[in-house]
Amino acid sequence: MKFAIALFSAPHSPASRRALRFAEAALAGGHEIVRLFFYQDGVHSASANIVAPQDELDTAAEWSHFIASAQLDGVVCIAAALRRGVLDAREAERHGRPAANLAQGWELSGLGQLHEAAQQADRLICFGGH
Amino acid sequence: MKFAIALFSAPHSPASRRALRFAEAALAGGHEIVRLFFYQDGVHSASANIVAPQDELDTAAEWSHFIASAQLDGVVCIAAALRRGVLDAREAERHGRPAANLAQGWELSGLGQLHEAAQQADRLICFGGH
Amino acid sequence: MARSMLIVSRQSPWSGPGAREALDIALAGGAYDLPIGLLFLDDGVLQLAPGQHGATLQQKDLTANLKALSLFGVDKLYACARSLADRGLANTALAPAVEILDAQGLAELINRYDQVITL
Amino acid sequence: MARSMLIVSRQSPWSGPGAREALDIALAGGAYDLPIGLLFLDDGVLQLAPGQHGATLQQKDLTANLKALSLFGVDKLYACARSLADRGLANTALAPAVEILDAQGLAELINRYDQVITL
Amino acid sequence: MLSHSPFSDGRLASCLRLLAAGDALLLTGDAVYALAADTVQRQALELMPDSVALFALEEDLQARALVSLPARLTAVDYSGFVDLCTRYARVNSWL
Amino acid sequence: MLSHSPFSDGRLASCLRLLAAGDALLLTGDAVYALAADTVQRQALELMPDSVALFALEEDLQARALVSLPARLTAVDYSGFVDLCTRYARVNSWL
Repeated sequence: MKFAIALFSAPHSPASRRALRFAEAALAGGHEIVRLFFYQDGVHSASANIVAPQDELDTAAEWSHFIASAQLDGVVCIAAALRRGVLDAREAERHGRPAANLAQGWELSGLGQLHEAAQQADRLICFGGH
Repeated sequence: MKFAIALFSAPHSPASRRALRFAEAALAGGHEIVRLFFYQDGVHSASANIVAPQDELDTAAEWSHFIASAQLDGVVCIAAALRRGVLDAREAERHGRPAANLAQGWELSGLGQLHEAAQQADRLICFGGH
Repeated sequence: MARSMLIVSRQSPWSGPGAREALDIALAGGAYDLPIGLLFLDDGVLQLAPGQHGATLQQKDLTANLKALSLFGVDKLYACARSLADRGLANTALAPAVEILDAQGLAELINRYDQVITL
Repeated sequence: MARSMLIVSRQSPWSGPGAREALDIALAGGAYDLPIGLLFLDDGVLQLAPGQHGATLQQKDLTANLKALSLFGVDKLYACARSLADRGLANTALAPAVEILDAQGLAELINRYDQVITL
Repeated sequence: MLSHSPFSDGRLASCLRLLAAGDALLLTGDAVYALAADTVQRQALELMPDSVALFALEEDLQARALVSLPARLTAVDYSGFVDLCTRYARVNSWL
Repeated sequence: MLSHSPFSDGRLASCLRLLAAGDALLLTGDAVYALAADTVQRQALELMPDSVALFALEEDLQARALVSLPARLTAVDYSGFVDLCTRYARVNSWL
């Protein structure tokens, strides 16, 4: 089955880890993930600047490794990311900000990508809140 | 009267703007602000990477201008900031992260600074939630 | 045939960007001519109260975004009767106009859509 | 004389870093020998339930932080009776031990402290 | 000081239980929705003892076009908000 | 799918009203606290019609040491969570 997975929570939220474990289990079960889409505070889960405490799971780093190793399509909503300070090199330059902090493997794009994924997928699964 | 002001919410939250307007009104009323302390998601209100939509208030930029022009002591909790991806140059280098994104005027430090401010102030005023 | 999506908006208009970001999903879907429904539930119904003005909060109100819905072809708008009553809006003229549904109507509505996003 | 601070912890132990960050304020105050009180209210009382283990969630549980409170001299611990009852914890042995207060006791408690942080 | 919607959240109820005589309640942000007519929350506010003063941030009332406000309510601007903080011995913000 | 504490928040009540026959409710995160014995929330779950299936994420039950669970409850791991999503026509997550 084809899944689209949307995440709306920051990496320190249990919902971010839950989405990641779900995505791993979906692949392990032989399913396909057509796209990961991060929206609202979910954009922080694609930040390369997160430094998790040593005794806590580094969910943002795990996300970045996961999409690279599984070669997944990872899209972060550009409007939500700008508002929350997660920028790729192009946006950082365009807006004169000091530093690009979008993690490897992610791409900033628009909400159309969420709808495109929802059209291609059999199920859209959203994770958010706590 | 001496105020210590603590903020626990991101800049897109109404609570961040409310804290800022309160701080401005406190100074306008002849009061003193011994310290601003940003904790939890409040650390995002000290991010230099926030790009507010053109038709919305840029609360993070206003905070940065405010503390510079009023020459206030602005402290961001270092543990909360690391966990949420707000880094100064030193922490970015120490943890091998791409980019320092702490806005001008702010300093990363520990929770002792919150207690010190609370000891010096007549009132500790906290802003958070929505 | 395109898959339909119901967006359930549960956020108040003044609690941060949540309500606007939910509307943006609906508007983006409309721009792609997708079959979109929009349900205002819980604090989301507060977006429909008349006479709000964000200028005092230095915030753009949602009026323009709500008006844009019909321009983008998003005209299936619903609100929860119970949510309106709990907030003292049972007898208030709402803008834009929406179809008001009871619990059974809401359950049926959700089951008519292929996908649901609640935020 | 040092000003006293009451920290009111309203977050569940598993909803993110909120509960831990509230405890950290208390521990930091204890480290400076300040007069600190800690009140567990609403979902915060869930931190006191016995037998929790975070390993399944790949999260450190709060047991160590709660035990550290007394080492740091934070020994004024309180919990709201109503919050415990609402969560089915009225007859549960809590760890660490806390003084359980009714509504009037809570109002009096708050008024005994110079400053309050609720989070 | 409260700032969350009283309809979606238990903060208002939890806070009301802790108020004592001589305290004041300041509603800001979505918490001012508790003043909306024909709601359970408005009733709860009206039933607070007279010894508890009730304030709301004016800009939040205006943005939400809340009218028919309770007689016991005093609206304040930011200057009034600061004054309130000086008049009461401590400020407990319900984050 | 629910993930918020049922004590501090109206999501559980709001979600329960929308469930229809043939639906399933999956509790994750703090939402599993609704299964705690001697609570109003547990009662509400027990009173759901039999036509609504009840699931919870096992890791969340274990972390919170929740015991004396309702007979109608089925605990699932992530593999079971994925299967549930394939078995039901749509998944509505209550963020």
